[in-house]
Amino acid sequence: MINRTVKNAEEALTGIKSGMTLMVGGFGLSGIPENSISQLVKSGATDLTCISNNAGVDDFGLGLLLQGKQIKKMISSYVGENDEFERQMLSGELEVDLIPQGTLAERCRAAQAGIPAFYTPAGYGTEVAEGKEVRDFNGKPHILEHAFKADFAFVKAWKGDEAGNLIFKGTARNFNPVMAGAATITVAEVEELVPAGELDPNQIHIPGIFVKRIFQGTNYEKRIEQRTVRTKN
Amino acid sequence: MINRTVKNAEEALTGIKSGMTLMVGGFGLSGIPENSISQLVKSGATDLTCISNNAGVDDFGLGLLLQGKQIKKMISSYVGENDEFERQMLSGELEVDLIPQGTLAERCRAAQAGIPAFYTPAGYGTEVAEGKEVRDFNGKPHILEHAFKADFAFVKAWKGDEAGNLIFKGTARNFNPVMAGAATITVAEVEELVPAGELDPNQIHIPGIFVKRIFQGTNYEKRIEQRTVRTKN
Amino acid sequence: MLSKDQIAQRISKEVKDGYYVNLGIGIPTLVANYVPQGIEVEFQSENGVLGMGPFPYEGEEDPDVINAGKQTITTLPGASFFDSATSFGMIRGQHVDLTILGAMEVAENGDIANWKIPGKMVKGMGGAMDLVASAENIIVAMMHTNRAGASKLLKRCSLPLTGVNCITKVVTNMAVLDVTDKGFVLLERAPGVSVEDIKAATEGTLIVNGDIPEMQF
Amino acid sequence: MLSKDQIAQRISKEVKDGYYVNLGIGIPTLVANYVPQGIEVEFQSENGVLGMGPFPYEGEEDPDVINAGKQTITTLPGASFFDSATSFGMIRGQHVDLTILGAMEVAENGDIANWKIPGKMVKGMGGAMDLVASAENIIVAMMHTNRAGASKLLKRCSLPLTGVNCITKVVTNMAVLDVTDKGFVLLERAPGVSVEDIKAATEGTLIVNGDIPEMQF
Repeated sequence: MINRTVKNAEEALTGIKSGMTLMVGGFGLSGIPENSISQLVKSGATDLTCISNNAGVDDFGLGLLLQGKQIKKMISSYVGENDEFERQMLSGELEVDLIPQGTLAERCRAAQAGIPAFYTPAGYGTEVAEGKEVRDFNGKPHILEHAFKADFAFVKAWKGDEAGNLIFKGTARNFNPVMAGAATITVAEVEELVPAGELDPNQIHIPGIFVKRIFQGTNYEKRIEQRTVRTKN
Repeated sequence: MINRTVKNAEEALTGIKSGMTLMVGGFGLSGIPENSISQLVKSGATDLTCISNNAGVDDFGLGLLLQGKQIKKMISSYVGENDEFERQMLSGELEVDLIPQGTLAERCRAAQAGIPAFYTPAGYGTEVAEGKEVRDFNGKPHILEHAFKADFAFVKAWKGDEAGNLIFKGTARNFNPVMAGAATITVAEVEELVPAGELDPNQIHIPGIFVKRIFQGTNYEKRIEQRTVRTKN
Repeated sequence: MLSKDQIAQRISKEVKDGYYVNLGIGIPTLVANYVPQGIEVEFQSENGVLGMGPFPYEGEEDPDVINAGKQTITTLPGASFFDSATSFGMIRGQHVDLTILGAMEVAENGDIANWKIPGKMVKGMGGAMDLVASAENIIVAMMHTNRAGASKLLKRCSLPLTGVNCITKVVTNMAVLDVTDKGFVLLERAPGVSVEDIKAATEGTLIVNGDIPEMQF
Repeated sequence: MLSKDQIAQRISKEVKDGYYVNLGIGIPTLVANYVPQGIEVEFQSENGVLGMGPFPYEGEEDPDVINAGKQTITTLPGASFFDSATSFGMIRGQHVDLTILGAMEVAENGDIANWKIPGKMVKGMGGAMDLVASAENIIVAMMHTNRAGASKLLKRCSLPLTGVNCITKVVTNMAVLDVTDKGFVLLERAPGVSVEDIKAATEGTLIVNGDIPEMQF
């Protein structure tokens, strides 16, 4: 068994430098790599390009990196639950590349799977298609999209083992499995790290080969963005 | 919950016609849809095109369809553990399209995921690339491959529920999950069919939306092709 | 004029037994409340869940179980969780039978604009471009006119597009309309709304064939 | 001349700590038996398993747990199972560090032929084309000459290709060679085999720099 464990977030982020491109898992605030984001803040790295479906809120998630003006560019499908984001974007300090959510997911998956480019119908006829090759398949126009390239991917799982195998819970899965292995170095943080052999090999969502470094996270806040409930009658 | 269950293989194969294109899961004899194959034999459908990694052995798996000369064309990555196959191929009765295994898997997955075409390095510079578009990405030549189109996909899982959710076991998983949802009608047979709600929603390998019909299989033989063991000392 | 709930209620009649349905944020979300008894459907949310149930009871919220609107949800028996690539595989691969979403503008050629107003803060298209480019069966739920009173059913969209030639049906607070090669075909009127009212509120080509019935609920 | 087991043993020295390795059928499979103590590797089989262990004890075979050679296998702690698309994602995405496979011919430009002999029954390429097109680190394990005594290390392959310009190292029963821009560079001789023997058995350009050491086991 190849042991992928590192001590903590600090060790996991060894090699982070200003100007790098990072993938960051999560949807809204669900399933975000909280420990890695805190460590990114501490690292002081700037001019980062972040590929992440959303950009966090003012005081949590990637919002923490925006506060420190560490992000140069966001590549996302939906942003702006976030005043500081809006301020930086409108002032031109922050570049934003908005792309369809399915294309975002597939461009990550393509990077993971060694597919350099693929065709998708999403965005045809819109400004998303500008400058892109258009080709008809089955009588329907599609556009050519390319795999992402990133230096680090930060993902968060529910459980993991020493071999780097990951299991996710609920919709906190989202972009995490498609980013694992899609960057040069994938860092996984988990709520519970177990010895190799404790997880059922049939039930691994992401095999350890896609994960370079894994560590046990601490102090998860797991904030809820839209607490929506019904009352018992 | 949308109930996808049908009584048996006969009902599951309603609509099978000569000349159709079928995807058939399995690797070697592991994870093959035994009940559906038996029913295909009974159906008497001929001129079938089968997309399947292998072609079975003389008296099992797709070999049973070859015996009845029901197959017109095989699309596979590796064939010929099978005398009848060899005879039909050398006599020209059977067309064979050999394609790289990873390309086979990805062309199924592309069909499932609505990706009409993608680029892969596999086969560049070989006869597999003949007539195909070549394009460089990252300084490396790739060829364009298209999603498959099929009428039926037959997959076999370990467990399934009424909603069509599937869980596979061991390497019997192989091509089954990538063929589910890759054809107009996907038929899943399972060793154990349970009521909806009994399977952990975190541990579903294939969500029921990719499965049109599911049934409890019977009399699984699960033959071993290469029984390889060591002795206790 | 229909309320938002009534628009959702009317759309619920378009939901057929055995449909997998993706509901957008806003009015579409309300459709789940009106699916008739005896109709089995499963709701998909593009962040990675199939088989969504109602909101959780207070105290039972799970931060790891949300919908695409980031609301806490529950799941029903037969539910499954999956990653974002698989989720959009369901959408792009046309496994989802019906998509219901809101819009700022719909054009008579089926174009839709619902993600960007130039000069205003742009939040992004989320999954909308994938949904409209992929689905064969898309219903738009929206008000017939905007806050300024201008029609949202147009000859051509004026805002940046989300997708082209993709919308097949529109349900507004005034009418149910099919989007066809020839323009908007008026199918039903909201109670108390006349064909003339609808004509006046529709900038795009409106086709009125014979008597137009009032919606039934 | 080395036996097949000795070829495997020599190749095992190329396996580094922390490598994920894909082993082809035949001699490559034997490499697993010789990985030195203290070197942690995981074996991937393209039919969908990572973390393969030894063959099962008699009576413990599971038809649902096989390798790409269709042999019954076991798994080690930390193993995982996955589908064929994910498996080739590992291969195509260059997550597998080392691929070891057999060949009929290797050319001095790194081309390999190992799947088809015109006129003979063709069984197919299986995963070989994906492996050789994707991997950055490929070792060929084969006999130096074929049964007729003809060299398998050629200027150009005569058989239909499996991949182009992809092989970086060859270990035969006679020698260890790097495949470089300039041709085959002789690195080591099998015990009792002379440089002259190797020259005579190599049709492709053979580069011999200085003294060539004998292999150490």
